[in-house]
Amino acid sequence: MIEQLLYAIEVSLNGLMTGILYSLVALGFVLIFKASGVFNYAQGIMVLFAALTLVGLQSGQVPFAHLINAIFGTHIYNFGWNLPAVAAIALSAVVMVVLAMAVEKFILKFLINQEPVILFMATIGLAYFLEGFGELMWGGEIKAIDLPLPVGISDTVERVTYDHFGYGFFIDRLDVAAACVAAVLVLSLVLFFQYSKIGRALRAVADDHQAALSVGISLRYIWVVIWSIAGIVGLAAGIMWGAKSGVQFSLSLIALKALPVLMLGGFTSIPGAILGGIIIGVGEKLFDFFMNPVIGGATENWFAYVLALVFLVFRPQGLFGEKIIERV
Amino acid sequence: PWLGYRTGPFSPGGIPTGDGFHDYMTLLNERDGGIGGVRVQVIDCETAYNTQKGVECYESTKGQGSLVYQPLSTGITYQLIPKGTAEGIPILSSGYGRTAAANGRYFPWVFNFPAHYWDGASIAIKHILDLNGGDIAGKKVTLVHLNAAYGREPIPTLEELAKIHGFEVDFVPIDFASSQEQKSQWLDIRRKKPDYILMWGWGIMNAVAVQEAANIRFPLENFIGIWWSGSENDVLPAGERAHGYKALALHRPGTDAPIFDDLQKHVFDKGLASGTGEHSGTVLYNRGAYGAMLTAEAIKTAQEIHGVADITPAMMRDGLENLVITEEKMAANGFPNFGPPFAVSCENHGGDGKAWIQQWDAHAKEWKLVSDLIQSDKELINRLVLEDAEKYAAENNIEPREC
Amino acid sequence: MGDVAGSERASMGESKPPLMELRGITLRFGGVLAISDVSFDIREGEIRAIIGPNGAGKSSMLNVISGFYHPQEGNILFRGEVRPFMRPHRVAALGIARTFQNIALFKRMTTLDNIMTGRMTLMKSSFAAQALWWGSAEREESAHREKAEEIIDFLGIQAIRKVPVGTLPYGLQKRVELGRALAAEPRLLLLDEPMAGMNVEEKEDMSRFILDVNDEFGTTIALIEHDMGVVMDISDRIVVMDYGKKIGDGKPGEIRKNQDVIDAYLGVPH
Amino acid sequence: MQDILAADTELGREALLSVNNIEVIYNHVILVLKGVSLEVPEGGIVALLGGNGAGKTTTLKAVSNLLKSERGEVTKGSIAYDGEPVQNLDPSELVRKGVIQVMEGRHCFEHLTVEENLIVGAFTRRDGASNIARDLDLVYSYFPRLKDRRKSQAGYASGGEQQMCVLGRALMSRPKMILLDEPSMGLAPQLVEEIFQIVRDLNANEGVTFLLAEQNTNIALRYAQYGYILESGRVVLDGPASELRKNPDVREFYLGMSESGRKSFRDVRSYRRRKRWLN
Amino acid sequence: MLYREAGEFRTSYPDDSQTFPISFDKYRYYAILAVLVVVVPLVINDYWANAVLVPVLVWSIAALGLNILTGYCGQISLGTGGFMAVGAYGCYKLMTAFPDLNIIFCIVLSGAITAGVGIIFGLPSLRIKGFYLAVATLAAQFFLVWLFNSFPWFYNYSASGQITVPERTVLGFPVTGPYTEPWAKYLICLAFAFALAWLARNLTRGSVGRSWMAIRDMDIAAEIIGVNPLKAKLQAFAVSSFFVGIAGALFFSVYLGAVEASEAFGINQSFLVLFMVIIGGLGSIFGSFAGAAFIVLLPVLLKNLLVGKLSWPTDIATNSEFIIVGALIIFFLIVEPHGLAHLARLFKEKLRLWPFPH
Ligand SMILES: Nc1ncnc2c1ncn2[C@@H]1O[C@H](COP(=O)(O)OP(=O)(O)OP(=O)(O)O)[C@@H](O)[C@H]1O
Ligand SMILES: Nc1ncnc2c1ncn2[C@@H]1O[C@H](COP(=O)(O)OP(=O)(O)OP(=O)(O)O)[C@@H](O)[C@H]1O
Ligand SMILES: [Mg+2]
Ligand SMILES: [Mg+2]
Repeated sequence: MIEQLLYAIEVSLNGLMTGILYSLVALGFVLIFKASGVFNYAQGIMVLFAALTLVGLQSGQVPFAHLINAIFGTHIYNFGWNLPAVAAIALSAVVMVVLAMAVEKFILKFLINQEPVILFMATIGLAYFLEGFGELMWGGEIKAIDLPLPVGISDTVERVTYDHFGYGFFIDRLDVAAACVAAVLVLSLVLFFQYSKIGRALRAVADDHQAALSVGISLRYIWVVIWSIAGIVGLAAGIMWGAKSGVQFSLSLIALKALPVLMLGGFTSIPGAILGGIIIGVGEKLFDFFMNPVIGGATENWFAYVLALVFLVFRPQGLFGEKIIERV
Repeated sequence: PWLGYRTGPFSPGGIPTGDGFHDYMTLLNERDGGIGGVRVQVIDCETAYNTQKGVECYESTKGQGSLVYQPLSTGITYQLIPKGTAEGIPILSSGYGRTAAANGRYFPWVFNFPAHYWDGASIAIKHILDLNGGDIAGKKVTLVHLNAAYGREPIPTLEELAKIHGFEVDFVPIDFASSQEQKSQWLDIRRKKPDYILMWGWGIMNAVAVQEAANIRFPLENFIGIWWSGSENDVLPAGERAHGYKALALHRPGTDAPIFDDLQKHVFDKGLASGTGEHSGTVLYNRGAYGAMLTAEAIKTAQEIHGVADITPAMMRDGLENLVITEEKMAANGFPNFGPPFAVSCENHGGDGKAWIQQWDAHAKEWKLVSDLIQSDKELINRLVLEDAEKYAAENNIEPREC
Repeated sequence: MGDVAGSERASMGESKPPLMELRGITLRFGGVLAISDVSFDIREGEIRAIIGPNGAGKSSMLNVISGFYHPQEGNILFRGEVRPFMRPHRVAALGIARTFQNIALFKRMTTLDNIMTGRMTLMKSSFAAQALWWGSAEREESAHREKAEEIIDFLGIQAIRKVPVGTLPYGLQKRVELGRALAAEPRLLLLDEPMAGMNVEEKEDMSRFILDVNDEFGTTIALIEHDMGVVMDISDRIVVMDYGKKIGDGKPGEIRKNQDVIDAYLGVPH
Repeated sequence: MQDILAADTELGREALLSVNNIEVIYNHVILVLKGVSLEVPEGGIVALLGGNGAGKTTTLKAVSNLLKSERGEVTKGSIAYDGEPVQNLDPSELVRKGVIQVMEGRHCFEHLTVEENLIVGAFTRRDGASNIARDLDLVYSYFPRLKDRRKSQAGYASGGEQQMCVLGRALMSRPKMILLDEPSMGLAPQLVEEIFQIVRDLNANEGVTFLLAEQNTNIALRYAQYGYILESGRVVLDGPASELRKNPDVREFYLGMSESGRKSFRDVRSYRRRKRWLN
Repeated sequence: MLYREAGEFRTSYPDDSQTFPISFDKYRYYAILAVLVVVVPLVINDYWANAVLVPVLVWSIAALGLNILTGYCGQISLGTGGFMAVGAYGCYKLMTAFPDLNIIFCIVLSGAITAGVGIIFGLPSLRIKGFYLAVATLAAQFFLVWLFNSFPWFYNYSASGQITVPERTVLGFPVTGPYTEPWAKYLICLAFAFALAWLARNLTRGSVGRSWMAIRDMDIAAEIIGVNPLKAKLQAFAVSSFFVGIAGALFFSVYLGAVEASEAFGINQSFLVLFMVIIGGLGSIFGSFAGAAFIVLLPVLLKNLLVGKLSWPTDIATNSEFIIVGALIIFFLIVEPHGLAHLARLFKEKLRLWPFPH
């Protein structure tokens, strides 16, 4: 029995960590939604794209190698360099900023003041585009990210807890790292939104594009800023998830795990994303733990959504989301 | 036609396999001027592992004189089985697809030699038996599988085997959509402490599973994947920690076989490689090349039987049905001792059901064969295959043909 | 001059029983007291104006009547009976229609469709009949269409019949909204600032519509308006609110002399 | 045209804004403005009058470049502010140049509090927090009602409160020129008077220029110096406010005066009448 | 002056609410219909049926269904794939449980079952709105697919969890199974598409349709006007799911013949249908067809062009396909956010004005 309980605790702890990883992806969604009312479906692909870029740059891959080779009949694949991680990360961040600018210049600029669903569709179009573009640029093979993480964390945790409780808790070292990254990101973003002039302007844009324009907020500038930040957050998420499973197409599917987090926490709340992530993470692990014997496994896929759905019925704007204003 | 996938979530698996297949066919064209004097044309169609695209591919290519379809996806194979059967075009799903198709009486147009999933399950259990001196009563075996047709294939066999050998078996399904995050499953496994884990996974699921297994410090030498869960893609992301992971092997890994010299000379050096060329020697590349060799042999057999060089799909089927792969043939093709020798017959479309076990050496970054060829429990398997084939026939009003 | 006409009509309405009575309505939003203990009645057939400074709680009052807000205290009597808690669409079915302060038209629907939607509560043909568009559904649609066209003619908006209302200029939208409310053939019509954003000419037209509806169909009207000229001219009785409280109630003549009202709202005598 | 140039030279002022024969098309097919020209002298108050759908809002949006976001475009003509063409500027750049528009229809930022709405109004300002705080107090002194509601979300404010909020927000940017679209809509009578008082004060004390579209012709013509009357996308009449007030058509249709003084709304009979200038 | 409206006079309201008030439209429409029913079956071959026409028709039905929910009633749903799965599995269970039941009834009944499931998942829409609802409908998507995947009863305990269609006939001609003639496949899909489009048209022109649109445009106001939001939304969910369920049933039984829930009815399908609806035009029946045709045919076309004609390597071609489709979607949204249907309308408008603009 006590064994069971300890196991449940372990499960929850791991859920907590995974939840934080989810929120890392959810953050990107929240940022863009909060700041411009756009539900950015392409966030998942942006995570993938960022990670692909990072690995590609780091290992000196030639972008569009397949295309170039197909056209010119050449055989170049690699520049043959190996960038240090920091430089590669910085360069990838720059790429994400360039991407943000392109998105603004070629898409968003033309869609000012459109209905949210149209903007949403445009981001799906973008997702398609990036999906093809990313693979064309970096190829569809799987690539590994090597994070220089201290190896001992998991062991230490397990040993220490074993000494204390007679049951060794297992925690993935990656998760610990991710939790730290997430904490730093969230803290800085919350501060940014709360205390900067731009933060307030961003929220204004989300409410009413036209009115924001009329008070002199440059939508284009705001969009570049916020998409850049979301891109960089995506990069962080990409590094963490990429380290877990290798960088390849499936990485973008992680967005689907972030959506219920988003729902639960509220589309507009950064702390909500974190808390939502934790609730979902812990919830789905525990649910699987209790229900697996009853209805079989693989429930994680829908459980998060159903949990969020039930939750929303009672609180339609999510945990910390801005209240939906209903007035006539 | 080769209905492969170089895009989408499974591209890391599809690319090397496709490269291997194409490169070998290119080799035949370049070196030998084709098969029996006829150049081989591989019609490539991108499915992205998606059934609808698969159907579109089938329809758009079947008019182009297609001899045999290699759908490279269990889902698409299922689609094509009735179509191919109705239209008389053979389907070759080597090591995947519908297991029951091994019975040629009920599935005259479908082939899945040299071994199929149920063979795989049996071989894995055999291996475990070998490790334990033949007695695994009371041991716990867990199957981690993709929650899809493919992943569920071995379940009936394992259940049967469990009854026979008295071990406990337990199933952990993983949905593809959540295969990036398998923590709860692995914590569960960690708690249940199975003695052995088998895996039927594909794509990213494998890589994550190997990592998670290493995370919970499951002894990886007791973790055995099917041949689709045993490529470099699946172990490289875990780095050093993947050391010791085992998988079934339909054929040898590595570039030792003489064929690779020919490939280098006639294909890579001429700049005709279908991919980067850097995959050659990897498990999936070799699978592609090996599959191409089997296909080419079947074509040769067909040419011999009918005495014409330009064969039709129906002749191709005869070739497949009378295919006999011997050690000599493999050696002559540059694949000495590369795969198991086997023979296909009108009744048996599934080959002999033999495979090796390979193990990952993370330090050398290579797969190594660690067993002899293991023969599956053919008696049991054939019975199961027959049952399933009969069920299929009953549902679809199919009369088995006489052999 | 308007005064005389007003009192004349008011005496006409006085004999009628109240159609709706509000008793001790109190409405709070968190800490904000939007309406505090307000009582008044609306008599059958009269034009009842509600005026007051911005934020006094006028619109909230209409929302209470149409069931969108539920007051914490107080009763609403409709035709002498206490109205139980009701969802707004049930209230609409009682014959209470309204327009909104911030136009709430169905933007992507055409004028005609908007007006037909107003008749929603009157249309009865079954789902199945509509799906197959058999006899009854088509007949009913045509019958209601005829009524809708009458309203369109009445309001003079034939030209925009098939135009999506989202892009119409403000004043026309107001008119369509009135049409939508009229289409329900309401017993009680609630109008929230029907003449905001109109010039004098258009206000004259709108007044005319309101008076005609009142005369021809005998519809009872409650109206909020900031244009004192209009209010004083066309209403029979006026309620004045300030900071959620009622500070005056009476005929136009009385209201314009009421010192409280002058201080709180009118500024100068009108 | 002649008049206004004359008037300008008389006053010795430059035209701050000049709109030259513009045509506006929505959605590529709906032609709304059919050649509108007008000029606003520096430090002037110019009123734009006209019935529903005449194109007042469209004209203002054309000036402030907000048309693009409504799928409208200026297809002909030109607009110059301070002597420079401004058609291709981003609306925000225009705000930086000192032109701000108060949109019709109470476009508040619903989820922001009233106070945040006002502060966002000062987004383009670079002159320090203390100045902004001072202006905030000024706006509150104009609209005490806003001060009461400062901490509540603008989406929940009453119609009039939202209108005040939007006006206050525009004032917060310290503009050189304000395009006011129906400022008096939905405001209580004494507030309407106050707003125009504020307009006059700002104009007199700070030299702010106003172009206002207003339905309340009566009050608009009392405060404005010059007026344009728009009908179906064309300027049909323009002149100094005092002259317009005397024009019999304006008197009848915009001020509601008949020969015998003000009519009661109760006595109006016919709905649709023709205006003499259309014949 | 090819296209004219002048000289068209309507003297009664029923005439005015006709589907095609302009007679030129009506004749053109009859002509197209005649070609579709008579000419196409004569010339159709396997490729055209299986890769082009049948998918377009099946997807059109799904798009029509989603358009009712999203385009008319304003509730964005990403659960379409899940509902299609309900239709498919419902149809499979009916076909195998009642082998003598005509396939047409099976399909219609599976639509009805899906409608029931749709109502259940529609219930939260009373509280949850906008994107929150969109994401919430994913719960249906994932849950339903999981359900069909996890309980062997749904796939009759087949070894792999695939369901394979048995052969069924209509009037003696097989319409499902491997021996179906292409024209039979095509005609049965066409019949369903036509009947359902007609149904959708009827529902959207009467008071039911108006109550949906009112909810879409402004739900609070609609309720105050007298629209019962519960009823309207659930009706929309039910009708939409009915359509989608039929699409799923056809998708499985006529089009593919064998499916597996997680692969054939995954989230991608849900997005695909949403695409069709938005590209085609929200709130437009014609748009549903146009959108489906666009989304289904564009990749096929591109593939034929890039791989077939230009002989690009398949991976580059596929990636370019994604790039092109993505870019085109964005392009269309920028040029005309209201979809192909609106574009067609604008074109007509211009045609009407031609040669004298304005
Ligand atoms: N849903 C709500 N939540 C919070 N406060 C509200 C809500 N509705 C109204 N209020 C507040 O109640 C007060 C009364 O608002 P109401 O809209 O009734 O005013 P009003 O008299 O119509 O004013 P106006 O003439 O400006 O339209 C306002 O201060 C408003 O902010
Ligand atoms: N976004 C739009 N798309 C299409 N037509 C539009 C759009 N906006 C306005 N219009 C049309 O342009 C014309 C002028 O509208 P505008 O809003 O400029 O009038 P207005 O003079 O401001 O009227 P009001 O006094 O009612 O505000 C109207 O006929 C209107 O239908
Ligand atoms: Mg109000
Ligand atoms: Mg206007």
